Amino acid sequence: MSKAETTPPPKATPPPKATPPEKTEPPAPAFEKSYVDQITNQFSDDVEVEYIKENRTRVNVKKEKIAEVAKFIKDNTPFDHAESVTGVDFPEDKEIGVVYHLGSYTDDTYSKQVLALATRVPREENPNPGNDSTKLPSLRDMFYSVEFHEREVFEMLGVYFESHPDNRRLLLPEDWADLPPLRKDFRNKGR
Amino acid sequence: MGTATGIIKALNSGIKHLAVKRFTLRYPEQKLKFVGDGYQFDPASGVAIAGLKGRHMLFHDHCTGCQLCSIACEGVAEAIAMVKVPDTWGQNKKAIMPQIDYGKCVFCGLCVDACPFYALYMSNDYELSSFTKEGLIYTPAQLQVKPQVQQDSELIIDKRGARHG
Amino acid sequence: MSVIAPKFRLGYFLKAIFDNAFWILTLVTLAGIPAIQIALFFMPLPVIDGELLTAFLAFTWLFNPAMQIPLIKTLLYSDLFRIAAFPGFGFAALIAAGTIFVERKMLAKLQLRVGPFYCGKIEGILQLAGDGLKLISKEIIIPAKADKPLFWAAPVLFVGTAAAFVALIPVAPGGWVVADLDVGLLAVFAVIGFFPIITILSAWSANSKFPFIGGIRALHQMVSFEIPLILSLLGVVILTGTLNLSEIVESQSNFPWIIFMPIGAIVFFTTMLAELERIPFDLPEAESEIVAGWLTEFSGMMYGLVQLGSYLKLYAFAALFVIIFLGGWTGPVFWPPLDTELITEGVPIPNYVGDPILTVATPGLPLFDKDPNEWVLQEQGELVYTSGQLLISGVIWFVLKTVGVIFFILLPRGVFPRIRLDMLLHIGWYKLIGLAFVNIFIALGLVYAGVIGPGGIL
Amino acid sequence: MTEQVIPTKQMPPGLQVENIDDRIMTLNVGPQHPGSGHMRIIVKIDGDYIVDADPDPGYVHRGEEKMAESRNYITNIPHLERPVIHDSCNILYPYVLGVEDLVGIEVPERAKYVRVITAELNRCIYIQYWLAIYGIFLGHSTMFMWPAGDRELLIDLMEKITGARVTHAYFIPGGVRNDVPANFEDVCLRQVNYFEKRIKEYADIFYDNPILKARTEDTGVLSKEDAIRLGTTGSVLRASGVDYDIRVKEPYDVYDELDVHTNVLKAGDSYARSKIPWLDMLESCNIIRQALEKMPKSGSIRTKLKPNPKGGDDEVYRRVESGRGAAGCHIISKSKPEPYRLKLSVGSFRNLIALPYLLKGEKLGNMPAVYWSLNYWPVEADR
Repeated sequence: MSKAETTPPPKATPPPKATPPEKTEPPAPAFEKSYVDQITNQFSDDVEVEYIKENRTRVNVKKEKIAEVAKFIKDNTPFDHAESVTGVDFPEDKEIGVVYHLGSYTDDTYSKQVLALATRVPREENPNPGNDSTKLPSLRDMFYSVEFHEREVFEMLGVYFESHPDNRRLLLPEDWADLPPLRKDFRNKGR
Repeated sequence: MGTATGIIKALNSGIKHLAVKRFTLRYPEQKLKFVGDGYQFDPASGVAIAGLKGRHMLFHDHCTGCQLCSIACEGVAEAIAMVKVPDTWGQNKKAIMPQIDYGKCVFCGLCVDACPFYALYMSNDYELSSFTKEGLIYTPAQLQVKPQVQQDSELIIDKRGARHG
Repeated sequence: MSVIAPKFRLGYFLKAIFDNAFWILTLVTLAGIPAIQIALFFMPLPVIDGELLTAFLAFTWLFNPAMQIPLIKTLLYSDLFRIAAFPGFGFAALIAAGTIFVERKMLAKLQLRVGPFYCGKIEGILQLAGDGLKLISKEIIIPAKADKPLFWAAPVLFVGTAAAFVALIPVAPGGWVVADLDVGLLAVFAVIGFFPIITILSAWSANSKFPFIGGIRALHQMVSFEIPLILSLLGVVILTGTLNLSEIVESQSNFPWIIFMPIGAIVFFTTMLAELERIPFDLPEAESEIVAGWLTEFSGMMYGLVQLGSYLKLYAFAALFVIIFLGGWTGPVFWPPLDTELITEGVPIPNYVGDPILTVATPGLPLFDKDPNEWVLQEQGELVYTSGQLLISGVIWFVLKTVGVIFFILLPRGVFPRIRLDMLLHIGWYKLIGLAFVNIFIALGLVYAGVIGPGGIL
Repeated sequence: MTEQVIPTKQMPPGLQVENIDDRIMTLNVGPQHPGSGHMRIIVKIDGDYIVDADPDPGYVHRGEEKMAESRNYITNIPHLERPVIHDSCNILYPYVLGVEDLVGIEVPERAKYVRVITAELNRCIYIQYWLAIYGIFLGHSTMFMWPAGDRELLIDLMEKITGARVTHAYFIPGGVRNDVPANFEDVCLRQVNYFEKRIKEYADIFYDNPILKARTEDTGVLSKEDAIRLGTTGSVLRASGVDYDIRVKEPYDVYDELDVHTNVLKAGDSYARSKIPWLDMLESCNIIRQALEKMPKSGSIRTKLKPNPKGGDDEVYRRVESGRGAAGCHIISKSKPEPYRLKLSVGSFRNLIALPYLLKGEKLGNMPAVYWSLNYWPVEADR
């Protein structure tokens, strides 16, 4: 264990762009590839397959198309609920990523599969949650289960979900007046 | 009539348990017996031995003052501080040894895992309460003392239920 | 580690003590002694051995061994003793304290734990005293916007009403009851009717949400369960033809009414649980829903008083169950196991001078034995006391039966979950009232068939 | 309040939210309330009916996800079990599996079995605690004391294995931290058998109790379609008739070698939701016995990691079945000793979404029964 763990995450080394080039990987599993292909065939330009691993796939979508893609997934594939919504801050790219993990209860063959639907929104240096460009369409109409997750992402990273009817604080105290805490420029004390 | 039988069954079950042995461990009189001498490593094989994660024990003749325990604790509880000790041990060039604040320690045992010289063990002693905050800070000299623990009570399971004895 | 207060000075301490003593002495002299004298002026004083018992005489006799027993006996048969000590408040409070102890230990046993253990060395027998001390020493907090007079009055009224209920309960043969009314059962119903009013008043006066909901629930519960409670007792009234509780007991010298009216007993037991707010009917105090219901804002000894009142109420209800369905104090005499007549009246022995009467009253109970010469109150012609032995036997039977009933009141607490308000009202209005009517019809049928009742074959 | 996309349940007649402003009373149930746990539910009641319920978690939010970003993969372990200390093995499980995927190490066979046994023991410990609180929420004090006491059997066992009573910090990437003590199999079997006998006794006094059934049946009914749409998980989902258990559907470690039966009930009411965890405990005892039988009697229990393990430039999402449902862990790694972002997607948080939906139109007396039957752990949802 080095001292590195105690220092704040260094900014000097910018990580590669959001989608690292695919290395020499084993060929993608067929079943997973089939439903990802369904999506890519429909939205050829707007989606980008990041990886297809066993049981786990990830598709990056442009933020304008996210609602459309979600609607397509909801209607045409057995994915019926969202398990988790992760918001990730990428200060180097000036972007915030939002990853929806979709799963399926109804179809037994899909019960192992988790489809990660990822998108990115612009990030502002001085965030004003709700009133700046960090906005996304809400997926609540397609996947009702994202309701609280999206509220959490809103307060933790400042991503405003348009058409979400209940964009309030969830976990943070009502008088929180600092940065959204999961952004990288919000520092833990002493770290 | 299902309701009536259900009520009678529930009452019967309640009354039946009036005769079952009580499970409570009467703590100051009885003290639970633990496996082994506490969480520690076998120096020969380097494998951890199961045991209670209680108060630490420091072997002054093994400690080299390498601070690895302190570094391991930094990410967890920040309970371990390195303090100066009299320079009596040859292997400890810096003459520093860990001092543990049990007001902060969470007893995860990662410091024991981190110690490459098997100098830090955990013992069976869990009665650490003190009237002052300072009393919770154990100096290397205090950590050296092997705790005297009288733990004799065991879990007994027989026909009339489980109890401690 | 006890620490002396930092600004402690012995002079101030002594001055405070002297000040207090001065004011107490002054007040006692100026107000206390005149008040006692005025009270003594109006009080009818008993006559013992042909002498009027004055306060001075009482103090003198206290140290005279020959006069102590008559003095104590006079005290025993005075109204004050009956109200404060034996059949009244003190006896009930003792049983209530026992109930709390038994409840804790029994529930602990049922739940495989120990219960109070350390306080008082023997199985935590002094735990209740400790709890009482704690409650007394606690600060009484009144909500700022509460209706203060009502809020203060509620616990006191609660205890008072419970004590009034206790006063109606006869515990032993021969008029050992505070108020021996001809309409005893009606008086019981009247007293029970006060509880919901006190509850809703205290809930309203606290000016807080959770007590309010709790009070409304208590009102619902008590009002809707009072009707089956009254109806379930009517069967016994029909069979005995009296409302006097002592006479109801005496009517069961051969068999208790529970043999003929088990349905009435079940209905009464259920409604009793509801009136007492015990699990499974503890909705007004439902902890997980409305904090502590109408008790939420009470603190310190105010809460303690409400608890005392509710346990007095528990004793009174259990005693009422015993009196009406289980035959009260009737039962075999403990020792010697002979007929009652042998003890009370005795057998006249012929051929002896002066027609002596042989009784088998146990010696050693002179305090309770009938002695017409020294017994003043009998002259008023309203009270008839029996021998000490019958009294002891009656009280033991009564307490045994009451404790048995109390056990069954306590047991559901460990066995059943709380029910819901709509279920409660459904049970009260649909099932219990119906069953109570069935019970009344059974009683009427027995009367008209001529089995029991006035002029019946039994 | 807002409109629900899901059509709300039929209100009792005469109850419309709009026109009764002067009749409704707002109750703050929690965060310091005997019937709320560490969470506030803002309940609006009209008489005895709840017209609106708004859960307000966050009272014990500790920012575990933020803390994890500044600690390395090993020192995260004692922290990440803090959200559910009663289920600490299961909440660590997805994290440990994820880190193993990132770092790329294999776990010895014996360690896998030890993990399964401790995870199942921990599930029982958690459910007993949950059941105790469910009992006291319904006013059943015996059901508070019995599970809390019988839980001690397994805590004792866990203490023998891991050395701590609740916060075990036992799993580590690469295996478990120490071997089980000698003659562990016998002791474990004996205590688990007695434990199973004890929990079967709960049936008479609690689960078959007619008052409890009348109280909880047909309250807070969640249909199968709604359970899927709301994305509920664990016992809530299985009580609504969806056969989904990650131990069966996506077996991790050695669950595919064990015979795991999924308990499913169709009713979807509070009673079914409270019964599923109890059935799960019986199933857990079964699994522990199987695992004890199949466990290799000796062997390594830990693959040594490098001192400061680093993940690649990768992300991983692993999930396990915890006591409250699926526990997922999403780790994004940027070739550092610390995770770049760590997200815990926990069962409590996912089930919370059903609460306002279920409470609407219920009676106030049903609130604790419905709320706690969601198998909700406030601290875990707040993280």
